[in-house]
Amino acid sequence: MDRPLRLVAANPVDQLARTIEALLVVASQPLSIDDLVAATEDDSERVETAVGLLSDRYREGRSGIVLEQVAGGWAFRASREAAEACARLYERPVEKGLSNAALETLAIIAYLGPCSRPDIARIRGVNVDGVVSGLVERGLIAEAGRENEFGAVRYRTTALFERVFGLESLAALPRLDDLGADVTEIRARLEAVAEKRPA
Amino acid sequence: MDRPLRLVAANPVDQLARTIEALLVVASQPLSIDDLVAATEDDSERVETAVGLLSDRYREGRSGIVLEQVAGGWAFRASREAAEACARLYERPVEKGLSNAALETLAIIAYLGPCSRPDIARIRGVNVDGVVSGLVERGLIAEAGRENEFGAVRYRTTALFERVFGLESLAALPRLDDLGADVTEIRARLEAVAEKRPA
Amino acid sequence: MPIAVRELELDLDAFEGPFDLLLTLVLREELPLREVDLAGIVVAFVERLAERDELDLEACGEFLVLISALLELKARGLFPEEDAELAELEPEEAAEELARRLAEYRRAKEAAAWLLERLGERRDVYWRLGPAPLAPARPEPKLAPQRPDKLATALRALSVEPPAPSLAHMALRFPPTSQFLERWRALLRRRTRVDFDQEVEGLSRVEVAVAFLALLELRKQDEIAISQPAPFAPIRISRADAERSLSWTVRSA
Repeated sequence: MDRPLRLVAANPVDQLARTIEALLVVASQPLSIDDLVAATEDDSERVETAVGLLSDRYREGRSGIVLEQVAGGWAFRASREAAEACARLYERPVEKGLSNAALETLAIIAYLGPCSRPDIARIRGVNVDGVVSGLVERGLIAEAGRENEFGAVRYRTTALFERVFGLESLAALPRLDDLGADVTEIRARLEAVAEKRPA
Repeated sequence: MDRPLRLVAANPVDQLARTIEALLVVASQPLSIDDLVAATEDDSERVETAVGLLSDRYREGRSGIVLEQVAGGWAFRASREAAEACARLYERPVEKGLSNAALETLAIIAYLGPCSRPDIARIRGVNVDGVVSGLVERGLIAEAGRENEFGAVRYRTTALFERVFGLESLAALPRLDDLGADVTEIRARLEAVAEKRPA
Repeated sequence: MPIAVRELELDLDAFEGPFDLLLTLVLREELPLREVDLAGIVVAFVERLAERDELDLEACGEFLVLISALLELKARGLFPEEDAELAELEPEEAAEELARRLAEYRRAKEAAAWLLERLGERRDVYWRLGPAPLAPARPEPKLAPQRPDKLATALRALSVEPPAPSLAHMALRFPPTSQFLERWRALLRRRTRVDFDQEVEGLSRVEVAVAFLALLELRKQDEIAISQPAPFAPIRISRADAERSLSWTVRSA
């Protein structure tokens, strides 16, 4: 006689709800009832009950975490009352300078003209994928076609780059006559040095 | 007369805790107390109290969402209880298939601080170019300037590294002296072996 | 059971006993390294490896570190005047350096083992990678005005010849393994199978050694398969995709 009572007391949907909470906090996309059923290996009716329980627990006014139903399914969001704090969290301070890696990469593209990732990697002596993507994301460089039909994508500096560095055009870059007479010479010199640098 | 009583009942730290919950659920990285202070515009003592409250509410066994202190801040994760369900839904791209070579390289960078590929190669006795670019791709290490103005690029471990290995900070790494013998010890050990051998 | 490299039994002209003891005697300078046949140690190790069905990469790694340290010491002893900076290093200092490096490598290995254990403890911990599904949009990052001469400085720094590498850490100046990695890869793009001895003909000893290290690296990355019917028999290399089934097995003659 004891048993059924204990089962009710433990409320098995509660455990399921905890698992669903966990799945939702790890998700980077909304999860549908089908997703949740597949992950919990439980039946959809119980999953819907558990989600109902959670959307009451995580509701506006009661919790800072709010469970919301959107087109793709269910997802956690920040409560409206925390909107200002979230905006402050996402606000990015104006960056004072660029990392060494970013500066080297920008300098290579600005002085040598459109370059591909392998070109830049050859001169810097390291893989540059991360740095290049970072500069693209910040709008300082942009794609400028391919080396040839099947070649690597090349990058050029943008108008934002010129604005940030206070240049009217790329022709206004400080001169580097000491490194070579023209771009070809400078490039050859940089590549020769790169080969001698420790890996 | 009513008012002060109502304020006490509402427990102002509770409201702050709700805001912090909201910040933590949208953040992409662990948030330090300083981050939380800046976003909530509240004072650090109250923020710490609120975080304490939350880490009790979101703890293993009580909730599917667990608040943990990791990589220099606080972050939500799924409860261990929900690991199986999570495994059905999510990959572990960062730590999946980390080779011994990768772990040794990570260990060297984590312990020695920023170091270059030649530094690592010297200790491991083999070329590490492939291993290092693999770790950069996974986001476990990142560039940290050059050895000197003209030297090799150095690498450091990232916050993601601390998170993957569940470290509060790099200071949480065990002391190397506790792990291995130092020079005199290793010499002594070798000599002891020599003396034990029949001549 | 992994191979205990340090317990490897050696039977050489100048020395008979375990590898561990040989190291000790060398470190205490009771055994002049120039009299030790390092190739003999390699043969003993390879024979030990051959007794097993599968490749013990762990032991190979440890062995390579130890043997290369010995090679380095020996090279230093044989060519003392080759480099002034090298010659300045007393044998005692060199031995100290060897012991230091062995300890350093061992610590790195132990730290790696600790990290692996840690990874195991975190196996059932999941967290979100990437942005939250309903997170507010992130504003564009803003960059303060920058001075253009910083660009010129960055490029100038890249055009300066690096200073001669410091020898303080006793690194042997081997040609980089990467060079040989690329050579092997290029070769194997054109041909599915090559013979090691043929390809390294005419190279210096050091270059042959590095070429071999590059092979091991490619094997480790599963790009190639290596086979050798008996010690000192020709080493054959084939592209892994051409011959997935061929695993590296070394059999004694």
